[in-house]
This record gives sequence, C-alpha cells and structure tokens, in this order.
Amino acid sequence: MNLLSTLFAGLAAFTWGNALMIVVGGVLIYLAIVKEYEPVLLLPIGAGAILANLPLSPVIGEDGILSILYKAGVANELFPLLIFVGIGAMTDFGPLLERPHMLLLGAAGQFGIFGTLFLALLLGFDINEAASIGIIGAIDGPTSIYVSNLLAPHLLGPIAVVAYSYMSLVPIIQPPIMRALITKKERRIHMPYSENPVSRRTRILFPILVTIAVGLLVPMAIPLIGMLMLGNLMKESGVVQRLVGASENEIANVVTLFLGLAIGATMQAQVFLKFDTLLILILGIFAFGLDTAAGLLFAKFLRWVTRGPLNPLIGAAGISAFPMAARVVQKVAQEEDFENFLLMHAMGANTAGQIASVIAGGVVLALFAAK
Amino acid sequence: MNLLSTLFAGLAAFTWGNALMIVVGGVLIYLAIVKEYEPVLLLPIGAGAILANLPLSPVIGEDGILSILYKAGVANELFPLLIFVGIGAMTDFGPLLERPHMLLLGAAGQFGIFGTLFLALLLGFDINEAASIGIIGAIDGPTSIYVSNLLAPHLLGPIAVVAYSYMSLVPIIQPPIMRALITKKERRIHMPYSENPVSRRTRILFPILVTIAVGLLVPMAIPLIGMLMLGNLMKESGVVQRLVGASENEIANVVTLFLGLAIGATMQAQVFLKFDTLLILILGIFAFGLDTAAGLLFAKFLRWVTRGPLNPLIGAAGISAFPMAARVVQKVAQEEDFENFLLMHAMGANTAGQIASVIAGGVVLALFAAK
Amino acid sequence: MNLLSTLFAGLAAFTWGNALMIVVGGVLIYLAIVKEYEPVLLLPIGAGAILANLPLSPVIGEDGILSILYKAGVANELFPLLIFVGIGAMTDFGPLLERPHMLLLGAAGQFGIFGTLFLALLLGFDINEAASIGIIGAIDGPTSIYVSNLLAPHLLGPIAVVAYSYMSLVPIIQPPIMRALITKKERRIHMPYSENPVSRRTRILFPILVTIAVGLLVPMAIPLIGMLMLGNLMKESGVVQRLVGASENEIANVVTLFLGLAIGATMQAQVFLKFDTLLILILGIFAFGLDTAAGLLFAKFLRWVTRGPLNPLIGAAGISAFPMAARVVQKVAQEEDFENFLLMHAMGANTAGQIASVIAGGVVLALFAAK
Amino acid sequence: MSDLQFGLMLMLFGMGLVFLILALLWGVIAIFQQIDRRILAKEEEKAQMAAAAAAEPGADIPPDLMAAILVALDRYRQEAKSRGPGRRHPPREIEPGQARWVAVGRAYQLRSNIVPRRRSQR
Amino acid sequence: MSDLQFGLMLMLFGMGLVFLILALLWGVIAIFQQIDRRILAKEEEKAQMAAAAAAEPGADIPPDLMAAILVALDRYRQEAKSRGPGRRHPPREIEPGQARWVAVGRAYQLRSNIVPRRRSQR
Amino acid sequence: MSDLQFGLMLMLFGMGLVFLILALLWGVIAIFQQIDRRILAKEEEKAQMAAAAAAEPGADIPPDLMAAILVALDRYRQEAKSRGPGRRHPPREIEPGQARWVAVGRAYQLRSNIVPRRRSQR
Ligand code: NA
Ligand code: NA
Ligand code: NA
Repeated sequence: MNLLSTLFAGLAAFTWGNALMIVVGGVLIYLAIVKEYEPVLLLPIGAGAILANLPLSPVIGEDGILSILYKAGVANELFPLLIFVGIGAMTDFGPLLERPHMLLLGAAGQFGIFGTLFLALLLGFDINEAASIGIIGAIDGPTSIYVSNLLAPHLLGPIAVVAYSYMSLVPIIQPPIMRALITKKERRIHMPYSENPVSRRTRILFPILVTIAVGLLVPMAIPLIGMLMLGNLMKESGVVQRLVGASENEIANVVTLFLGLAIGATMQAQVFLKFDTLLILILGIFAFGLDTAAGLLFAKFLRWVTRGPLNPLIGAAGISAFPMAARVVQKVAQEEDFENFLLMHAMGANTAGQIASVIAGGVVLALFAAK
Repeated sequence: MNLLSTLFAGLAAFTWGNALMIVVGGVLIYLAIVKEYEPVLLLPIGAGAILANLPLSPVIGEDGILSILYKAGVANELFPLLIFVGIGAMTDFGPLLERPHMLLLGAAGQFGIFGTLFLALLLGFDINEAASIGIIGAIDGPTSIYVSNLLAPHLLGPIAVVAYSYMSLVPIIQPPIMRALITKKERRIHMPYSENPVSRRTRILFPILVTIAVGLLVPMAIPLIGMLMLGNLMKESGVVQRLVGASENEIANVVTLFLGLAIGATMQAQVFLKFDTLLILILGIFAFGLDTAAGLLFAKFLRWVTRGPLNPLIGAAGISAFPMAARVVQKVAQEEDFENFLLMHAMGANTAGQIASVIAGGVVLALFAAK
Repeated sequence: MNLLSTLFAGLAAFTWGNALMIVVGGVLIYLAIVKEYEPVLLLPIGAGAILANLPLSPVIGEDGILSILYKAGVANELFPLLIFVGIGAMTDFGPLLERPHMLLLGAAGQFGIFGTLFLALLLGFDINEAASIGIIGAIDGPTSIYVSNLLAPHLLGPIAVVAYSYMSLVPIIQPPIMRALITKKERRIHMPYSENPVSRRTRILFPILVTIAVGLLVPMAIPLIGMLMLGNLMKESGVVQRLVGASENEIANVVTLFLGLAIGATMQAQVFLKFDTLLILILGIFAFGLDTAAGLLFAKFLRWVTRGPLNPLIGAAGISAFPMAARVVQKVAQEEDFENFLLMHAMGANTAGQIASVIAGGVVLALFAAK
Repeated sequence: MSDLQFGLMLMLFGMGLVFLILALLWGVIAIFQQIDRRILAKEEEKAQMAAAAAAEPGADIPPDLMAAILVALDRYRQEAKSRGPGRRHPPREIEPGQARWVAVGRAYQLRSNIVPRRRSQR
Repeated sequence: MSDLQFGLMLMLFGMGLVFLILALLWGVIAIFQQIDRRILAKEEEKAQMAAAAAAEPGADIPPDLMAAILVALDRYRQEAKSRGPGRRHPPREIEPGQARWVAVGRAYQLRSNIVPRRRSQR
Repeated sequence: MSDLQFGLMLMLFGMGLVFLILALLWGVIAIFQQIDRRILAKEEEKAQMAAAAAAEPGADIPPDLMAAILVALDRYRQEAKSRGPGRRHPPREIEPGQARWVAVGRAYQLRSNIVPRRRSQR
C-alpha cells in the first residue's frame, strides 16, 4: 500500500551513515555527561547531530528549527561574537596587567595555528581549509567557529567539535609535553610574586585601547577583539551590572544552547563522514601539541634571555584554553615541588593567550583578505 | 477639513467587529486575571487581540511589532518548539518510567483528536481544517499551535485560544464524565504502590531513545518530540544547569510573551468573527470530553484484561494537560475514599499523555504528508 | 610590497573624522563611567561609536554584527518598543491615578517638542528632520528613537545620543529655570496630601482603557502606548510575574545592550560630523528648557485658575524624564522650606509626562501621516 | 502647504491634541475614582455595621480588659488620624527603582502635611 | 480519496499508529527496567557481602554499645520496611511546578499503601 | 602565488604580526603601569604626610592605650609585610568561574614567596 510506504519512508531512508552519526552524537553526549567534557557545548552539539541525522528530519529542512538557528546566528557569525561579550565580562585581566611581558608567551602559544595550517596544506587541504583547520590551534571555541565559518563553512562541524572536545582534554594532552621539554630542575624554579598595583583607570582603559590598537592594525579582528573587550569594559566599568549580568547569563546561556544545536546540525552524515574529518581529528591534536611546545620553548628562550627567575612551565598556559591550561601548569609544577606556586603567572599567560588567539584569528583573516 | 478627517481616520474605520473583538480580548484578560486561567498565555493573547483590533493599528502592519513577532517565531514554528524545550526541562518522567504500561493510557487519551477531526469533517470543514481542529484534542498548547499552523494557519487564532482556555477548564470538564463512566465501586479501588528503582542511566537514555525511536517511525514528529526530549535530557544529565535554567526561564518566559502577543494578533475581526469560530469553540469542548471518555473506557478495558488492581479513573489523566488532569483524578478518587491515593499512577498516565500528544501530532502530520 | 599595503589598509584608511568620532565615543564612555550619566545606554553607544569608526571595520559591513543588530531591532522599531514593555512593567501609575488632573501638567511639558520643531524649521532643517529633532523634547529615549527613526533615520545617531545624555543632565538644566520663573513665595507653597483610594480594579483597567482611548484617537501611537501599557497591565495584574520579570530584566537588559550598540554604530564620521549635529546638540538643550518652562508656566496658570494650594514647581515634573524630574522638584522646593514635601504630586505629574510624551510622539506621526 | 505653514499647524494642532487626549484621560480616571469611592463607601458601611454588631456582645468583658482595649484603640485611632484621611488601599509590593521613590515620597508627603498642622494646633 | 474517506483512514491509522508507537516505547522501557533491576541486585549483593565482611570485626565492641547499635538498627529496619520495598534510587532534586506534585504524590501514595495494610494486620 | 607559498608566508607573516601586536600591547600596558605607580606614589606621600600630621596630637594619649595601639600596629605591620610589598589596590569583587581561580592563585602565590623566604631566614 502506497500510504504505508510513504509513512515509513523514514525507515527506508535510513542509511548506515546516519546510524553512525547518531552513534557519534551519542558519544558526544556521553563525553558531555559522563566525562563532563565541556558539557554546555558538547551536549547540544550531540543532540543536534542526532536530530539532524534522523532520516527525513524536518529540523534541517528549509524552515527547520536547526536551520533557523543556523541562519540566525551561525551563518552571520552573530552567536560566537555574542558569546565573546560574555567571555570578556567574565575575564579578569588583572594578572596580565600586573605582568604585561606575559603577552609574549601568549603570542608564542599561537604557533600551533600556523604550523598546523602548513601541515594541512601538505596533506592536500586547500589553503582556505588549511587555515580553518589551523585555527583549531587558537584553542578558543568562538574564534575557531568565527574563522572557519568565514573561510571554509563546510568544515565548521568537525572543527567546532574538535575544538571543544580537545579543549577539555588539555589536562591530558599537555603534561607529557611539559615533562618532555622542561627539565626537572627548570620545573622547580620558584617565581617571586609581588602584586603590582593596577588602578581602576588602567583596568578600564585597557579594553578600550586594545580594541583601538588591534582594530587599527588588523581590521579583520575588530569583531572578535571588540566584543571580547566590550564585555570586559562593561565588567570593569562597574556601572552597568545589569548589562554584565545579561551578557554572562541570559545571552551566554541562550546563545550557547542555540550555537551548539546549530553546529550539531552541520554534522550530517554525507558531509561529516569523510576521510578529511579523520584528518582534522588528528591535526587538531597536533595543533594543541604544537601550541604547547611552542609556548614552552619560547618560555625557555625568554628565561635564557632575561636570566631571571622564570619557570618555563608557564609557557604552556600561553595557548589560551582558560583556565584549564593555567591549572595544568600549577599541577605539573607542584608534582616536583609542592610549595611552588605559579598560578598567578600562569593566569597572566593564560589571558594573554586568549587575547593572542583572537588577534591570531584576525591576522589569518587579514592575510586572506590581503591575498 | 481634510486634515481632521485623516486624523480621526481611526474612529471612522472602527467597526462593530473590531469593538466585539476588543471585548473578546478583554474577556480573555478577565479570565487570565480574575479566574487565573493560564494567565501567562491568555493575558498576552488578549492584549494582542486588543492591539490588533484597534482601527488602522500599525502593530499588525508590514513592519508592525506583532507582525515581526509572528514572522520571527510563529510562521516558522520556532516559538512553540522553544517552549517545548522548557517543558521537557520541567517534566519528570520518573513516575512513567516506574510504570511504563501507563503509556497505553496516554495513547487512549488521544482519541479525541481523531474523533473530533471526523466530526469537524461531517460539519463541513475541509480536511486540513478538520485535522487542525482535531488537534485541540492533544490538549497541549504548543502541539496544537505547531500542527494547526502547518495545516490551517488561518485557524491558528481560535484554535490556540480554545486550546489554552479549555486547558484551565479541565477541573470543570472532567469530573462529570468521570462520575458518569466509572462506577462508585471502581472509583474506590486502591492501587498498590511500590517505587521501582529507576537508575540515572535509564533517565538519561530515555529521552535519547524516545527521540530516535519516534524519529525513525514518524519523521514529522521529530521537531516536537526532539525539542521536548532535548529539554528533558538536559535536565536529567545534571551537567548543564545553565542551559536548563535558560530553557525553563529566559527562553520560556520571553517566548511565551511573544507567542501570546503574536497569536492574539491573528484574532482580527474579519478573520475571527465567523460561524466557524463558534463551531471550533464547541468542537474543542467535544475534543476534551472525548479524550477523557476514551481514556476512562480504555482504563476499564485494561482492568478487565489484566484483572489487577487498576482504578479506571487514572485513564482520565492520559489526556495530557499536565499536571491538572492528574490532580483531578486524585480529587475525584478522594471524594469516594479519603484514603485512596492514586496521584503517582495518575502522574505516570499524565506524562504518558504528554508524549502521546506529541506523537499523535506527528502522526497526523505524517499521514497528511503521505496523503 | 602589495601584501603589506593591503594589510595595513586600516591605518591608511584612518581619517581625522574617524579619530574624532573615536574620541567622541570615548567621551560618551567617560560620561557613562565617571559621571554615571545613563550608563546602560551611553556605554554601549560609546562602544558602538568606537567600533564603527575604526577604519574598514567589519562590524558595520553587510553582515557585520552591528548591522545585524540594527536590522534586527532598530530599523523595524522592535527594540524601543520592547524596552517600553519593561518601562511599563516598572512604572507605578498610582500617584497619577490619585490625582488625575496632573495629566494636564504632563501635556504642558510637551511644548518643547513643538517649539523646538518650529525653531529647527527656521534654522533650515526640513520638516521631517525638524520633527525628529523636536521629539527630543519628549525627553523619553524610546519615543525619540521610535519617531526619529521613522521620520529621519539619518539623524537617529545624534538624536539618540542627545536624548539620553541630556536626560542625565535634568538635575543641572532644570533648577535655574525653576528659580527664574517661580517666585520664592510660590516655591514655598505646601500642597496638602491625602491618599485617595485606588482600587486594584482601577489599576488594572487603567492601562487597558488608555490603550483603547489613545488607540482610537491616534492610531500611530498604538505601538508606543500599547507596549507601555501592556507592561503596566502585566505588572498590575499580579498573575504573570514570570512575564513581568522577563520584561523588566531579560528583555530590557539584552535589548538595551543591543540598542545602544546599534545606535552607536550609526555615529559614523561621515554621517555624524556635520554642522547639523552641532545644531541638534543646541536644539536639544533648547527643547529641554522649553519643556520645563512650559510646564512651570502652565502650573502657574492652573494655580491662578483653581486658586487652590498648587506649588507651580511641580510643573517641571511634567516633562517626563522619570524619576529625575520629580526629584529635582522636591529638591528645589526643599531649598526654600525644608519641610515642604511635593514628591508625590511631582511623581503624578512625572508619570503623566511619560504618557503625554508617548501620546505627543503618536500625534506628531499622525499629523505627518495626515499631511 | 509650505514646511513653515505645516510646522505651525503641527505646533497648534499637536499641542491641542495632546491636551485634548490627556483631558479625556483625566475624565476617564475621574469616573473611575467616583466608582471606587462609592464601592469603598459601601464596603466601609458594611464593615462598620459588622463592627457594631460585633461590639454588642462586648458587654460581658471584664472592666480591666475593657480599659486596656480602649487605651489601645485610642492610640490606634490617633495613629490612624495622623496617617491622614483616606488611606485604605493595602500597601503594594515594592519594585526596585522608581517604586522606592514613590514609597519615600508617600512617607515624606504625609509628614509634610502633619507637621505644619500640629504646629498650628499649638 | 474523498475527504471523508481520508478522515476515516486518518482516524483508524492515526489511533493505531499512536498505540503502536507507545506500545513500542513501553517495550523499550521495560527492557531498561530489567537491566536496572539486575544491576541493582548485583550492587546490593556486593553491598551485603561488604556489610557482612565489615560486621565480623565487631566482636570487640563493648556490650553496651552493641545493644544501643542493635536497637538503632532495628528501628531503622522497621522504618525502612514501612517505606515499602524497592526504594533505592536517591532522592532527586526538586524543581518548581510539577516536581512538587510528584513529590507530594509519592508521599501520599506510600501512605495509601501502608494504611490499609496495617489495618488488615490488626 | 601557490597555496604552499602563501601558506609559508601566512606562517611567517602571521606569527610575526601576532608577536608584533602583542609586543605593542605590552608597551602600552607598561606605560600605564608607570603612570599608575607615579600617581600611587604621590597619593601615598600625601597619605603619609596626613598620617604624620594626625600623629602629632597623639601626645595626650594615656600610656596604657598607647601601648595597646603600638602592639596592634606592630602586629599589623608584620601582617602587612608578610602580605608582600605593593599590595595596594582594593580587593576586587569575585565573579564566579575564573575569578575564583585568580583569587586562589593570588593566595597560593603569596604563600609560595613567603615560605621559602622565611626558611632562608632561619
Ligand atoms: Na590560543
Ligand atoms: Na493529549
Ligand atoms: Na516629555
């Protein structure tokens, strides 16, 4: 009977690819719930992947809810930028303002972006794809989504998934590299700590001047750095608590849910199940490792140059991945000497990494625009 | 003078129909405020109706605020689906998971949909309209809005109003039917209650598997069931409290306000003031009654089949209308025997009814697609 | 090298105008943070101005975030109307309902709109521009934005900035005018105060009837007055606390942030840096002064007519600018007689001014439509 | 019509309309006030009658207690009087922001009318 | 196919499908319940064995303390029994709204089953 | 330009630009730090002068109280010293999330520098 066959068209249209992607969605949800890997993003991504891979699913049709969310905030970059306002409102640049030379460690921690980009090129990805894969090395979700969506939107799904999954793996990925590259003796170095006074004026002027300086040099970075610093300005101003609250909570939560679902919806079997995705998974790990190694080696170099009491471990915090990376630095330092506390220096490097990641994202886009 | 006549064009354009609809809006607001019938929806609907029926009202023009809200979330079904995420996040399927056979009572409680559909056909509505009117029998606001907006958007106004108004009337509509169909002796039946262990694993897997199972069988139900179950998954996961909070509060409240206003705006005199609207009012009551009767009779039948201690009153909770219907069951049971507590069983049937309503909505859409 | 020149195209494209506008943005942020002048709006406006004036800024490009926000809520008037719902939910019309004759003072306090309009015409602005500038005299942010965006959207930036900045200057602008126009003896008049009973029924019916009455007479005012009164109705109903909370907090905060950023983005150098902007700055002060003077003189006239105990100072509260204007009245009265308390009367006149401002906005639009 | 002419007309008509509409609203509210007062008057009458009815069986109250009650009542009445006439509607919930001003204002205002009156009594 | 025919078919197929799908879900949940029970049984077994192992070194407890513990344990067991069989999963967080109903229901329900049983014991 | 060439250039230019911009920001912040320090130094000078001026009239304090104040002051100074030099800006509000880490870090860090120093003193 014709009716029945149309009725169960769903079962008929079900492919092995869909089944596999539903399993992948389930794995993401498992990682979110059981392993607690960035659950606020991986759970919606997993759910989106399942909903998008059910056969004939209306959620990804013309007027499907996930398509609406995608158009409303992913295609036009609105959602990652709004999340940046919230991140800025939650970030305390105090430790960085006390030790601004940490900014250099943040710069070093972005090498993974460019190294991975080059490796991806060698592996046969075209230049746009390679840059998008490289940007996983920003180790910053919204930046990865922002840049890859502009350069290679068809890779958005795997890149976002890799970016957020690996970010939770920082405590597993970094320590071996740290132990391999930094000697025991170096790991035991104590760093004197004295709080430098940072006035409210400086805290307020910092986000404004960073926006202007970066904006003048790299216009392509204005949306990213501008929104991050807008959030921070609102927080430090102390006069717009209502807006800060809205950015941190209402906007951040709602947008995170919508963003996760919309990204999950890009993981449709016919797009996701490619050899490229596997390569991206591998290149993602590579990017994280290269970032860490570059940060550590540059910190070693800085120590050699300055001859001051600088524990090279804090270089690992320059990758961004706030605040996981800073905690990993503290943990590895304490393994050698329980009374060694590097957390504040690591925090400085960590927020430097965040700013550097955003700038690096803008630089990549600018170089492409100048191509 | 030409200026004055243009100026008071509003008064000139005022019709008796507008006046009547403003009175209807006032009645809805009265029901919301004084009778407290689903105020969070009836108050905005009433307000929307008044604003849309003021002559020459710009709120329903091309770029009018109510038109914007309608396009933003009603025309594309976004709002009812977002509300479903919140409902899912607030629903506890525990009582149902403890007694899964209650699902059958939920199925029986949907008979009103199909019975009313048939009656509406006999009364001369075309098949799309009839199905939209029938879906009032889902006794679930977002499902009614979702389905009727797809099949017969011109009836959205009266259907949504009827669905939400009658939902508050469940404590008045159900008891007479319950007393008429269930004997005193039956109403006195005690049901043994022992909590079955429901593991966290089951609670988490339940929404995922329901989505996949229903999605494979009835693709048209994916948006409805998927969003409901997404909300429930987030709640049961326990790791994304921020998203659960956003779904239950921020999203649910804002969307409810916008949805109510936009639906109210569909109640324009020239569309609403028809004989059909009166018929829908009557058919709505009929749908509620038929649902209740079918639930009760099926519970009687189940008792006869199982010969176990099953109080047929709980069949009335299968209609959904959570949690009013379950409370009505408990109240009617206590009239006969103050020490008879059926609430947990009724809760199981009640959440079963909610799932069944959504599935029934999807089935109706699927059968139409297969037509 | 071509790459470098493209790379630093930003620096090359930087103009003196941009630099000046960035300074203007900085001044707005300074006023917001240090002077605390309406910070929730001036800070985002300032930030938006800076972001929009960085050379080649992508935030104001086709798909730039500030363009998206502008299209999403400024171009279609959505944001100011949503803010009105929140304002309505926060307004207590009790003092006005106790003394409804205060409404006349609210009417008088709108004279600045029309006087400024006429002056702007004389200064060479076209009629649409003149009306938009006049509407600064509504001394009500959303109304100014709503009307000027419909009549002369190219002036939205300066008008919004002037409206919000001067509103914080009410305590500086008004007292000299009050002292000049009202004699010492008059300023010492005590006004007897007895609370008149206002029933809940009246409080609930008031917003509904105002909407209907104003809507019938001035259809163009329906969106403004309708949203204001919707918020008030929800508040007074007492049954939809969730929606009231969402209007006052979630919606108001998020929309305020977005509105501020989007308005700031209209302040691009080539549009803003004109002689007209300077004129608008001056005309804005004039509008505020004329409003105050008209309110005071009308209050004097009322006292002469009624021969009752009416302190003409309360006329200054009729301009709206809630609740600053009412506080200014109280302060100036206490300068003469510490035991003179006019606050409740001033509050009545103040909320009357708010309603009158909205009505005046609608009247201006209606007269334009009837042109 | 020239811009200036239209502007002049805007001014006259506009201001006139604004006054007209607000005067109309005044009328509407005034009607409501009347209705409110009548309903309240009736309710009060009922309340007084009920109080009177309830007062009668007070005959069998011991004189000590009666005295205490009378003193308390007197104190209450004085307080109520000092609160000014007409305060009847229940205190409303306080919202953040302007409602605080309304509350403060109400308190100030009442003081403002009491203080001078007391003075004149001395 | 006429509208009426299609309507009739909608009714039959629709109701049938709804029942079918819900029956299927019932089956799925039932399987889960079985798995849950088996896992719980195993966990309980382990817990009992652990308890037994832990109980052995209790020999050196002074008799007074032992007596007190035994009384407490007995009281606990009675209480546990009166709570009905199978209550094992931890109390879940309470959400506003319906969850309150679920909680109230659970409490009522348990009472409902205890009261008659006790009666019949008398 | 081939993809590989462009990639290589991206790497060199990109990394260079990132370093350049961040070095520039370092410079900007360093300037701010200098300004902050000068202003703070001036403020402190003023505070000390004010304190000195305020200290003079302390001559008429009874000796018992004086002793108590001196002990308290001494204790405070020791505490202040152990807190490390330069702590001057007021404690800032704590946000959820990372700010907690910053606070914990600050506490740890200070301990870290105190403990070894004390040791070397012994
Ligand atoms: Na990074
Ligand atoms: Na139902
Ligand atoms: Na005004």
